[in-house]
Amino acid sequence: MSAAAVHSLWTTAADPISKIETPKIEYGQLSPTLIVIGGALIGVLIEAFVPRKSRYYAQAFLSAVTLAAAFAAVVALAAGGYGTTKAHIAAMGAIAVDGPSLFLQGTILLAGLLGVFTFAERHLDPLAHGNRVDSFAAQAASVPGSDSEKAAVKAGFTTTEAFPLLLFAVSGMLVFPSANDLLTLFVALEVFSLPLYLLCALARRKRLMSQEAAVKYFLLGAFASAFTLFGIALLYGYAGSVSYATIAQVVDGTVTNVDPALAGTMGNDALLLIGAAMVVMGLLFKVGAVPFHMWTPDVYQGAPTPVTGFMAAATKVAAFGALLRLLYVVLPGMRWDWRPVMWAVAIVTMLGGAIVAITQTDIKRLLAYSSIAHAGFILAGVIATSRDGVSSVLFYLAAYSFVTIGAFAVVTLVRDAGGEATHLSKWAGLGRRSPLVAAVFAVFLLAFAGIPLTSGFAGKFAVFKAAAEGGAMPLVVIGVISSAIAAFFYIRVIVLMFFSEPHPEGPTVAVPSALTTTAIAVGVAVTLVLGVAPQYFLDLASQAGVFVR
Amino acid sequence: MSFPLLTATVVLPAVGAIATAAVPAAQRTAAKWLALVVSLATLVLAALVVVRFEPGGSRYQLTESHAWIKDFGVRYELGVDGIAVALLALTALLIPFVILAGWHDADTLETGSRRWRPTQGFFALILAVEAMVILSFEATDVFLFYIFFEAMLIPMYFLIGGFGDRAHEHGEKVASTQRSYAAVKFLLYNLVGGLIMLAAVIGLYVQAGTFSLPEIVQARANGSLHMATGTERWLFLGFFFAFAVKAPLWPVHTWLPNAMGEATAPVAVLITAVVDKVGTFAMLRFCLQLFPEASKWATPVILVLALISIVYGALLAVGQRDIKRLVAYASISHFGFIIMGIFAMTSQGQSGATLYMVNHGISTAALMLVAGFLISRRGSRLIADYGGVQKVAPVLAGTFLIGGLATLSLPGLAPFVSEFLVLVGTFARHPVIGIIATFGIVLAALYTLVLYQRTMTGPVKPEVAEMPDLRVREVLVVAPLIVLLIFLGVYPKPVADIVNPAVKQTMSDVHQTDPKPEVEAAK
Amino acid sequence: MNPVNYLYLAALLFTIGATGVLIRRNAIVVFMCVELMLNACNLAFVTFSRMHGNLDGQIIAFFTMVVAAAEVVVGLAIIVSLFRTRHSASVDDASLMKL
Amino acid sequence: MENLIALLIAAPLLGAAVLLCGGRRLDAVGHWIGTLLAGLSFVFGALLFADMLGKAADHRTVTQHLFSWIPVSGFQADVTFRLDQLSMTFVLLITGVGSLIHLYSVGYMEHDERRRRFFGYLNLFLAAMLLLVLADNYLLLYVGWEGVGLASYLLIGFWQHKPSAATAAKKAFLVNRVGDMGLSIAIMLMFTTFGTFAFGPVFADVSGTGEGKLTAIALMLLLAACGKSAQVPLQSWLGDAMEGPTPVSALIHAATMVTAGVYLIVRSGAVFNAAPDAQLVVTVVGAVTLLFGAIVGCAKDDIKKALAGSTMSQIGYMVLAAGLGPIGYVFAIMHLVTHGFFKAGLFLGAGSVMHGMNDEVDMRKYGGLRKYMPVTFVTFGLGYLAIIGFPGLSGFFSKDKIIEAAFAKGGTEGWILGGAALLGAAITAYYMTRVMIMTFFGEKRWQPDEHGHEPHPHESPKSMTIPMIVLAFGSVFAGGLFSFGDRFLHWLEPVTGHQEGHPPVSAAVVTGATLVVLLVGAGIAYVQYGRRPVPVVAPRGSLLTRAARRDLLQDDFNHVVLVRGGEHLTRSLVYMDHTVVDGVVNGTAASVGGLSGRLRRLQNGYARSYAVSMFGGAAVLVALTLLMRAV
Repeated sequence: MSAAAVHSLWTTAADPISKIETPKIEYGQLSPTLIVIGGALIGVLIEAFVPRKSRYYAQAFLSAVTLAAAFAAVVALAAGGYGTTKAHIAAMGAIAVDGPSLFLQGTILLAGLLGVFTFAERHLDPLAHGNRVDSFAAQAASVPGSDSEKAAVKAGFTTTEAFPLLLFAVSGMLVFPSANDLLTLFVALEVFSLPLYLLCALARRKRLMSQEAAVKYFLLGAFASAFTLFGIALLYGYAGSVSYATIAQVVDGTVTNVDPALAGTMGNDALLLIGAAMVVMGLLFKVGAVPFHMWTPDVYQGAPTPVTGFMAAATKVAAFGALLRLLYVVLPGMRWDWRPVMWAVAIVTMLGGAIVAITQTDIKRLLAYSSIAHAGFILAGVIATSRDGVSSVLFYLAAYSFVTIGAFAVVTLVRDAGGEATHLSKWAGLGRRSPLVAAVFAVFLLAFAGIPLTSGFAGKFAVFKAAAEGGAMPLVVIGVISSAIAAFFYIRVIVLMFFSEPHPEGPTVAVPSALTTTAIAVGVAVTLVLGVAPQYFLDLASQAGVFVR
Repeated sequence: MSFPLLTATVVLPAVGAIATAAVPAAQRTAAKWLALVVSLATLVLAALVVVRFEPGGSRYQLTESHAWIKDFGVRYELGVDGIAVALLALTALLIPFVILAGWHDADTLETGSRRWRPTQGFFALILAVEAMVILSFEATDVFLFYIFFEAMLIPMYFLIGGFGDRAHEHGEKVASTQRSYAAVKFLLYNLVGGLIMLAAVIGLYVQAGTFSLPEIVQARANGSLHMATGTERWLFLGFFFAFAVKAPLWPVHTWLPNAMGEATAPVAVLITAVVDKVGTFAMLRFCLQLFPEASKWATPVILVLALISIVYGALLAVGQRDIKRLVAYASISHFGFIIMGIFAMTSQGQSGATLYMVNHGISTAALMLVAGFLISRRGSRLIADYGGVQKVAPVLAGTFLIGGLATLSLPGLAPFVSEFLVLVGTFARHPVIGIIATFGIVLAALYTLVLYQRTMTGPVKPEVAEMPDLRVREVLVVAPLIVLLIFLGVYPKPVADIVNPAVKQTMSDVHQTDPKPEVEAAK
Repeated sequence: MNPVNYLYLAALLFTIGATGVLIRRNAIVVFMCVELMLNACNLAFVTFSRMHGNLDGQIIAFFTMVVAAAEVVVGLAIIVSLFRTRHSASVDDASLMKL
Repeated sequence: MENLIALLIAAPLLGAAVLLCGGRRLDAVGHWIGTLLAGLSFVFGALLFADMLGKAADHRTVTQHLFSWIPVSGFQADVTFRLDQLSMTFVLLITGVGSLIHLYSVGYMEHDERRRRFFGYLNLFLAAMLLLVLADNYLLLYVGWEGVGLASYLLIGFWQHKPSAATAAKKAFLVNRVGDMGLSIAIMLMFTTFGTFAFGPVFADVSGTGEGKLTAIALMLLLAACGKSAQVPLQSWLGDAMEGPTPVSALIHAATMVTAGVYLIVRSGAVFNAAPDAQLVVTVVGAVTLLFGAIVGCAKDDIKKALAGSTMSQIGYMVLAAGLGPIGYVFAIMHLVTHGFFKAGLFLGAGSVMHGMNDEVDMRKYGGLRKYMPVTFVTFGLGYLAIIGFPGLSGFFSKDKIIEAAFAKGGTEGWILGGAALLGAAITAYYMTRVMIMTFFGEKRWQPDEHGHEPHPHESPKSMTIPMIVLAFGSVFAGGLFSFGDRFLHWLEPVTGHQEGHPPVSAAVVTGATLVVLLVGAGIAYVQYGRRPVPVVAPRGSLLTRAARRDLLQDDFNHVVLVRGGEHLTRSLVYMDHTVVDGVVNGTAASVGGLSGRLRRLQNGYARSYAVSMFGGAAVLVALTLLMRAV
């Protein structure tokens, strides 16, 4: 081996390295994310310096304001035309500011805002030693049932860290769908995952389940992100860059930088295909598609219900956003490779979610499986690979997230001695005891089932239509079949609530404060509006349906 | 633009439903009256539609068209042809009677709680159903139709499952389980049908690029829209399946006996006389006009299925022990006739089928409502629990008999006209099927008279000895229906004149002409 | 020496890590296996960076380390709290929720 | 003038409406209203008759178009009435006899609290029957056809509290429905063949149509006729129909409704003439039925059932005649009219007897009643002589003509049919004599009923006897009136057409033979019942007798084959609907549920197994992607 060769093992020649110029950041266009991150940091400071009694109010107020402000920023950007004409890539190619990003960021922010409302609800649990309590553990560190926990409860501790955590998660979610290179994608992934892992562990009641959920979510999540990362590595190896644009060009064959060393050893496409598959797998894990769905039921069940609601809504939005961008911007060149795979995934996801849901007995698990089935429906729209496909998915995500948050918010209301009464048998006769809550929940269920005049139907129709136009008619047929199966268990819950005799010692329906009420009301309103007059939002979605590359 | 009459016929009951639901728990009687008034007002509007409608005028009249969901190519398009007008009138006509007959149906559910308001709910739901059914008759946009075709399931579902018949030999517990079973069965059957149709609706859009029925029909006529044979057949099947479930056609009929058996009589009437008509109506309007070739292709099978429904339904009616289930199976037999008439592809058959929808609505309403009054008196649905009622309640028995005679389509009563037209129309093209179908009239006589004999004649059963005769409210419900039955039996011309032009249109859409009589053919 | 071998090594490490996740019970060990996978990724990045002659891969490697560190913080917190509650770090004991 | 036609129907229809909707407040006068309106309609009939007589023989047909009934492209049904000699004959018979029987019922139903309703039904019947005979097209005729069916259903089952009555009514309606099937199929055939079903056009187009089609139409019409006129094989209902009040039996099940079948055949003569095969079948049906009815009539001890059998057989004669074509039509109608008189008379007589005997119907419990109820005896006796065809009385002329015509059919068929007719005449004489003797002669055989009431036979009130007397006059003179100078023939000929039949042997011989067999039949009866006492309890009797008592086992056949079979069929179908049709659906649901239950197990709560599925999934994903590129 020559000296140069040996030398080249641990040093590289300097001259080929282009010097790194100082990055140029368009702060204005990144403002939504920056605002949220700022808010989160302030939240941390509040935890450090504000006296315990007033932390709750400070945090709740701060997060609400932050998210509202961020949303305002998004609206401003959209109004400024960044969603359409001025769409471009910011932050040295790291972040894409375009229609989908803005639309999804807006959705995520609203979801987060409603999430904050549900987080901040303190009227449901009975007073603990005269202190109002929310659904988070008094002190996450204290062992369940231990004296320290009792002491913490007595002292009226509450885990107000939940709010900054939520903000961090939101910030990650904002970046995730607008990430324009794989590195940013990965970092964003972790940024919004880690806080969620923690939030899962913070339940006040049923803490064992909560912690278990956290562990499962964390381990599996980490496992998945490892795959993603490896995929990213392979793609990097394939294209020599992690920026979407470059990879796309390489995939299209407009740019070829085949390293002779690589060419000699393995076919580039192997790298591309394996890498793409692994990255996609990481995203499918987040959206909870079969067979990467198995964490969903357990985590949804174990996590504090407000967290579940937020997670179910926002995570899906962010993950699907990222998936869309990946498939539409990076890999359109190889769609003949991934479309059949996605077909398979969509089919098993739709059917699997719907079928397993039939025999569920816990309302939260039921909703978890239904969310899996819905992931399948959305995938059908993703597969369309058309502009309609994008906008239909965007619309579906918006519609779905509001229904989900609303539904889980209702779940928090139905309580008995052990906290939330999530076992279905306890919901019997709810319609007799409090018709309004039951009716609202029925609306959400019908929306999930995709009954006309609800947002669920509009969304489902949009994605199926896009899929059919994309030539995926069989997928549509399987879709309607699985919606028929799914309809069965939604109906079952309605029957339970309205037609079966209430238990004498059945659960009571807590009267929520304005916060949860708002969350639910908004959910219902959006569900009905998007169901009856969706045109405006469809326009929005279709305007937003163009990626920048 | 003129006053949107058709929209009014929908909005009025819809608003009425909301208003009724909003009535506070204390004033439940007020809610009843409100619902009744609204339904009557709707009837007036419907009458206006009938008056404004010119038979032999343009294909669709009183049309309205507004943009709705551009992205889905959906418009809010209303318009009525003769067939729609007839059914619109029928619906608007029956609802007041349904409300009046169901005056006390929800009372048993009242718990006195301030939150729980079953009475308001009951009548609000009925009005909601009316609004949706009327809209689905008026919609000339496939998607608009589909939406309400599906949406009407929800109020019906609550009406069946929530307000079922308290009269049950095994007591309330069993009753409630059977009721929710019936409701779920009803919903799932129709939902599955509807979802299959959804796929077809989407497929249609992919093919046509629009949902407007007139546009599609025209495009198909002038050849600018060509469908591959296979595609057209698949789409046709998707649509037809949904309508066949709704109609219901053998073998997807089994939800009807459960639903009608468990629901209260007025709701049962709502199901079979109003909601199910949407299915047969849609076959006539959508299946035939959108997919003429496929309709012709499927005709033989459908005719056979219809034939099976006729005979099978009648035979099962004979075998029933439960009055309401008996009427349900009778209805299945009648729906067989309607579908047979539609797919006979003759103007007699189709006019007959349309008249049949109207007449069957009225006759079944009469029979079922009287049966309901009977059941509410004795508290049992079992035929065996009755006997000799004729002696203690002659008026009830008399009206029951007339309803029965209408069901067996006795000449002079409305159903005869339509049934005979259907038979003739079918016979003209498919003699064998026509002849076999005529056996239906014997079986109809069998189950009706057996029912009458077992319940009304013979020695008086002690349980019914104290049975009161019809009250004023009940007579008010039944008498007009009977008058109508006789009038339409003697002078059906007004309805026929409204229906015929539309049928002629449909026939030409399907490129069909009546077979010529042999004598003329010979000449 | 052909840098591709490093890729093979990376793949091997990744597989070992994945296998560990699948077969080991102790949450800590499972977690370490995940870390191993991440390191495998890093190795791959660096190798590719070397092959392509640009620095992106190496930069990414640094990012990855940071992320991994963050993950450790969160992960350990969760695992420890679980351990304190159950006095066991076995992932198989944590199976309250099923079906 | 022809505007009266509608009124003809309107009057009784109005009566029915008023009486049935009127409610209790009309109970006092209801029966008189009914009778009045029936009479009114008779008056209209008479006026029209007078008017018709004024016109020339072949310009007597008048039609009245009321309104277009069912207008559907190509299918035009109008409400149009046609009054010609044929329908005129029926109008007079129906309204005349009908009015008399209304009058009779006033007395007969006196003690029934639902008398108003009874008259309502009677009026309804009149209206329907008139519609039947006045209709100008088959569909309208169909309305009347089922209308009389309904009236008959209501009246047979008038005493609904008696299960037997209710069952009989249902049976009558069902059997008739089978016939109606024939009628509706016939109408459909006409529509597809001629494009119309109005009398005029159809008969006009018959010439240009294939015989096969016409035969089919004719046979379907025959089926209808069998149902309505209780001809074999659809005769089973008539016997049970006697459950109805006697006036009903007299009016509907003797004089008018049951003869509608004959009317239908004669009216459709043009079709039948063009379908000889069908005509043959008609004659056979007639011949079989006339023997069947006669034999059944011999065995019955229930006076009304005996008379019912006789009715069946007499209508058999008419059908036979109608089947003979132009040589028979007129005589069929003529016999129909005369039979209307004497059979109605006989039934009213029977009713009067029952009225006097606490509604006892078993002739074995009568005997020697001539002393107690002379008027009834005389009128009944005259009717008896008329029906057996005693020379000079109505039956003699009409029946004799039919027998001649039967022989005149010619060939073996002629001999067979003629023979059957002759034999029938003999049997008629036999069973009528039997009835006569068992009822009015011999020693009294009645005993107290289970309540110990000894019946006190007495003559019936005027309102009942007067109609009987009037009808007796009819039974005596009608025949002669019609026959001298062939009045009736000339009257009907323009409608039915006529051709002189030429029996192989001279008419005189036939007449002689008829008288001989008549004497033989009557003689045997006298020997059996007049010379020796009649046992109160019926002897077991020969196999034939026992079979005849059970309507020659016809009902048993129906019961075993139709009723039992039907029950089995429906029961198995109900079961199938539950298990198979529903089962498939529920099965699918269950299997999905089962699948769900099995898939659920995969969610076993172990994080590591979740990881496995993810790993496997990733592997599959990668493999698939590579595979896609490979292929």
